[in-house]
Amino acid sequence: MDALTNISTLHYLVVGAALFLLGVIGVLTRRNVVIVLMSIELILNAVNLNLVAFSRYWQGLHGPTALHGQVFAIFVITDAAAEAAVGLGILIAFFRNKETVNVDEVNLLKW
Amino acid sequence: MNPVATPFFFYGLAAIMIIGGVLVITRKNAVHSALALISTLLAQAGLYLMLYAPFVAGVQIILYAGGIMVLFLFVIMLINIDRSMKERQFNKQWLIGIVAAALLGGLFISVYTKGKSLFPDGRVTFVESGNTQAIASLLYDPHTGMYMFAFEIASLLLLVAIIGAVVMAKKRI
Amino acid sequence: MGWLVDYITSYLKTTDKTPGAAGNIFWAFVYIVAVFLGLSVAVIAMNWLERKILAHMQVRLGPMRVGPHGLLQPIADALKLLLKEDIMPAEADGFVFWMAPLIVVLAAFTVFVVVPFGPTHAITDMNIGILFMLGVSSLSVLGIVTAGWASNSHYPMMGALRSSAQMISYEVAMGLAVVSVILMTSLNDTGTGTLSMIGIVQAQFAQHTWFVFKFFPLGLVAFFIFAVAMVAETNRAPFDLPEAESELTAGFHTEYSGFRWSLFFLAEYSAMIAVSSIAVTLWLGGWLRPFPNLLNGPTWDLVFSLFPGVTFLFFAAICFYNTARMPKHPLFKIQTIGLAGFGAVLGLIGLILFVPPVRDRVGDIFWFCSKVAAFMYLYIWYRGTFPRYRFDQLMKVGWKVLLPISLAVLVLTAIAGFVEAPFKEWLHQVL
Amino acid sequence: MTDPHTLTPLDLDTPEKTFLDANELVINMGPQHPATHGVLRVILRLDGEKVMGLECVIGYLHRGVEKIAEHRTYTMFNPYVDRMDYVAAVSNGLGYCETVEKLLGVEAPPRAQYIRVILTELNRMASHQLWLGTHALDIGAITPLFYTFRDREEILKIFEKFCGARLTTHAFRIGGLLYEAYEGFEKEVKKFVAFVKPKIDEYEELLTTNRIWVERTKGVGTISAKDCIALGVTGPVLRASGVKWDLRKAQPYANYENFDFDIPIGVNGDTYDRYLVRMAEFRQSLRIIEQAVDGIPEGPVMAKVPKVMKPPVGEIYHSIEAPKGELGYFIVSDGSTQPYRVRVRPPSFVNLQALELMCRGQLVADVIAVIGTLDIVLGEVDR
Repeated sequence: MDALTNISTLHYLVVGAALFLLGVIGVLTRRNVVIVLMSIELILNAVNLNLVAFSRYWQGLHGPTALHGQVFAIFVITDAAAEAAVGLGILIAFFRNKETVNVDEVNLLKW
Repeated sequence: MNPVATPFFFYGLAAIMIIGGVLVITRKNAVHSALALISTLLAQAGLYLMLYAPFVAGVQIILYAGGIMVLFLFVIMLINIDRSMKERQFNKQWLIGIVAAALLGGLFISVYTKGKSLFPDGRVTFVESGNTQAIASLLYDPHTGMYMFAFEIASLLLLVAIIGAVVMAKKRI
Repeated sequence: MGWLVDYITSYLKTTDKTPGAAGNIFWAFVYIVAVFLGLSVAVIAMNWLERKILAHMQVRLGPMRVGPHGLLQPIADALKLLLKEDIMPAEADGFVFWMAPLIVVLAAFTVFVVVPFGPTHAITDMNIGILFMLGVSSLSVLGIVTAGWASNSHYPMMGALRSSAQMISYEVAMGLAVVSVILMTSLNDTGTGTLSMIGIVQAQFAQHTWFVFKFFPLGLVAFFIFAVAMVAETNRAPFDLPEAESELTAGFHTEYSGFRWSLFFLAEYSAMIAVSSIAVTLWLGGWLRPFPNLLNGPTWDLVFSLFPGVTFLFFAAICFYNTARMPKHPLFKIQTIGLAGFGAVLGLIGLILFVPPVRDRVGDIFWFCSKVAAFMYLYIWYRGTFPRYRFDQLMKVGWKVLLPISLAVLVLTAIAGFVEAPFKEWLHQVL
Repeated sequence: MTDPHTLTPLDLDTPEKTFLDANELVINMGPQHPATHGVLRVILRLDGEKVMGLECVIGYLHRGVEKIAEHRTYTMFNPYVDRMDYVAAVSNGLGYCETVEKLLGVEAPPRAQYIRVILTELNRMASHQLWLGTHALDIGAITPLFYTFRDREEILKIFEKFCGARLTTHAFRIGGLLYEAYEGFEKEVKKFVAFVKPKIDEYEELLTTNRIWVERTKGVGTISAKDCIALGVTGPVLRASGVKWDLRKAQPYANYENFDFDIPIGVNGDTYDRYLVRMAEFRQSLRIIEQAVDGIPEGPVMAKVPKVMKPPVGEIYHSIEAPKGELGYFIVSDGSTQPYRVRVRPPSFVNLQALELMCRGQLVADVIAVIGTLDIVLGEVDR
């Protein structure tokens, strides 16, 4: 029971890994581009959770100001914002031309 | 202040996250997926609070849930989802995708079971306040800030993203 | 049972912390219930006041029938809304349609977790208080967008798109105005500012000025930007385009009725109170009474602590005056008695507020609430005076006027904070 | 400005797709919409918020007034015209009575004509007050509505005292008035003029320099004088475009040539100018009323009119300046007691045709403002 009730870094890592896997499955299997983009957000969030959990672990070792993981998490969030803006911009441009949101039909470069 | 009922909140929030994640990748309707993703993000903000990262939690709420997800919902409303809802939801490589994900999952499990001793319980209680200030000093302080350059690069990235999004989404420039 | 009593009383002995910060679940729960009830009462009172004040601005009387001077009208309205048929359009997305008002209400109420009604009178004091408030109040846009989408109808859809664009646009200017205040909090010996709501008020106390008067006119301009942006954030006149009645019938809640609609109503008013409390906390000294540094000492403390009671007695006197003016007719008997009873209740509350232990504790809450009430009056005033902006003009005001000004204010505040101390020193030497 | 003749009709057959592309969203505004002033239905084709085209669907209030006239005697039809533009019933009655008088070849006595002018100008003010209140309400300002209705009430009180009805007055008879005006009529009208003068300043104070009001109305729904004339638009809308055309001056009727008043005109032909023109018309109406009350002669109020009216065979067109524009009656008489044909030229109906021209390329919110500024009454549009 102690392993379950005593929440340690590993618990967060497991949650992060599960979320990462869900994101990977979503990216690999869904056809709807919007949901693929959302799955990418899931992956980024899984990474963020790991980063913050490691940051907590690192704080335990190096004192409360060792927050490098959290800083990285903030950078990842910034990145996610940029990614979402550009991704959705591409999506809109694509939708305007082909009137579909299916990844399967994004085959303009294939011949 | 010591956190109250830690396992309860941890398992509750983790369950919301995982269920939300499952819903994101299984729902037909993109709006439902987005709502599930929002619940995942908010639960994750709760986990950040439990990890003594209030600033990251605040950024998560204000930027992810309040900003990025609104953008997602906005775009979902702009595009016609009725048609895509009637079509096949999963692509042709879904089996390969699942297998690949399962392999990755196996890798994770093996890593975590083997490397468990690497992560002892690192919990220490310390004053919660000062988190924001510590992050700020890491980001901006001329002496201790080692991420200032990265921060500037991030702002440049955002600028590029803004211009790129405008260029791509605008009908006529 | 003894430990429970100890647990409860232990908090009262350490009175310098909020229940959340002290980690006392019982008192946190009590505060949550108190804030929730107080908020509901405030929304009900606001409903009545808005109709009455607006009516008197427009040379009419407003509600007069239900209760004396329509005092029971909000209750009658609430009953009507609860008993109304709850209509869901056949083509609506049921789950999302059901979720949307809940999201809005949750966002509007969760904000009050960090609102400081006094140095110890808050549910909790968060390290990231103002960030939390801005973040959570920005979540309500999700509810509005989903409400518009789930209704599956053109007018709600347009209302939702308008409102999400509007709220996101004005959040930018709002956030920058807030940042300039956070810069001001860092003007102390250690040079570190704070995001905590309580910390911001304490910084104003320590710097002997409300931030609205700090670096005149920079604080005032930032406050003005926030005051405009907060009206836009809450979708109130003159920025009520998302629910513009004459254009979009009712905007995003066109298809809502009954209880669900009343949830939107509740959320709108509590969001108004929430953003007003942010403005009061950040610029108008929060719970601080007027001139806390200048007029200090036990005598002034006593004088200012009499204000709450006097205010209630004043309201009671108004009630009694109007009771005397009631028509002397058997038909008005119940109304007259009701008004007198209402006055008596107000008077009783006023008298209770004179009791010393109560007097010392409610002073903060009184000042905070009266400042918020002034903002509420402004909201009503705007509604009575202004026509509605058009959408492109609204965007123009947000992006081309408020955003550049708030950026300039932010930079100038930073410069002013930087040169303030050397300048004072130089001034000292010169004189 | 586009030539009104080249406007292509709205293509409603192609199905709408999404919000993303042009010519996409079709929105049905009305007939149960709070800002369409009754039962006007406007089908809007939108690109985002921009109006790509619109089409008015009218007829929801059609009662066949013109057909009814063919089965009523001239006297019996008189009350029906009140029901067309019900906010300016007195003007409708004046137009009808004058037309039939012209057909019969009689003329109302001077005293009757003065009282007619007073009542018509009062009615013009009441109509403009209702327009101002609802127009401001459409643009989002609630308060002017209550101010204008407070003052309109005083006008309606005078009507009620004069003829017993407040809205559909049936104030005039063919050949003059049925009764002498009530005791103290002149005094009451004078009192009203003194009462309402500061109130008009009050409306202007609320709106004329209000930044948001100016921004919402300036440059919105602009229409050039050429287009106005091409479309047959009359009334304040025409005058706001800079055309000095007022039937009270151009073809004086009912003794208007004896009064001294100006015709306010605008420059740009936008919503703000129309607002200013109507506000100026308030003051001109007051001027006319003051002169009429001062110069009101004594004498009979009814001309000699046969009991059974049998106008000579022929046709006649006569028009007056109603609050909303040129209100014309075309009556064909076959010599019997009933008109052979009555055709009304309602100002609202004609002005409404300019709606599409004024709204193309504007935003949805402007459509509301333009509908408000055209000052249409659906009872008159549909008849």
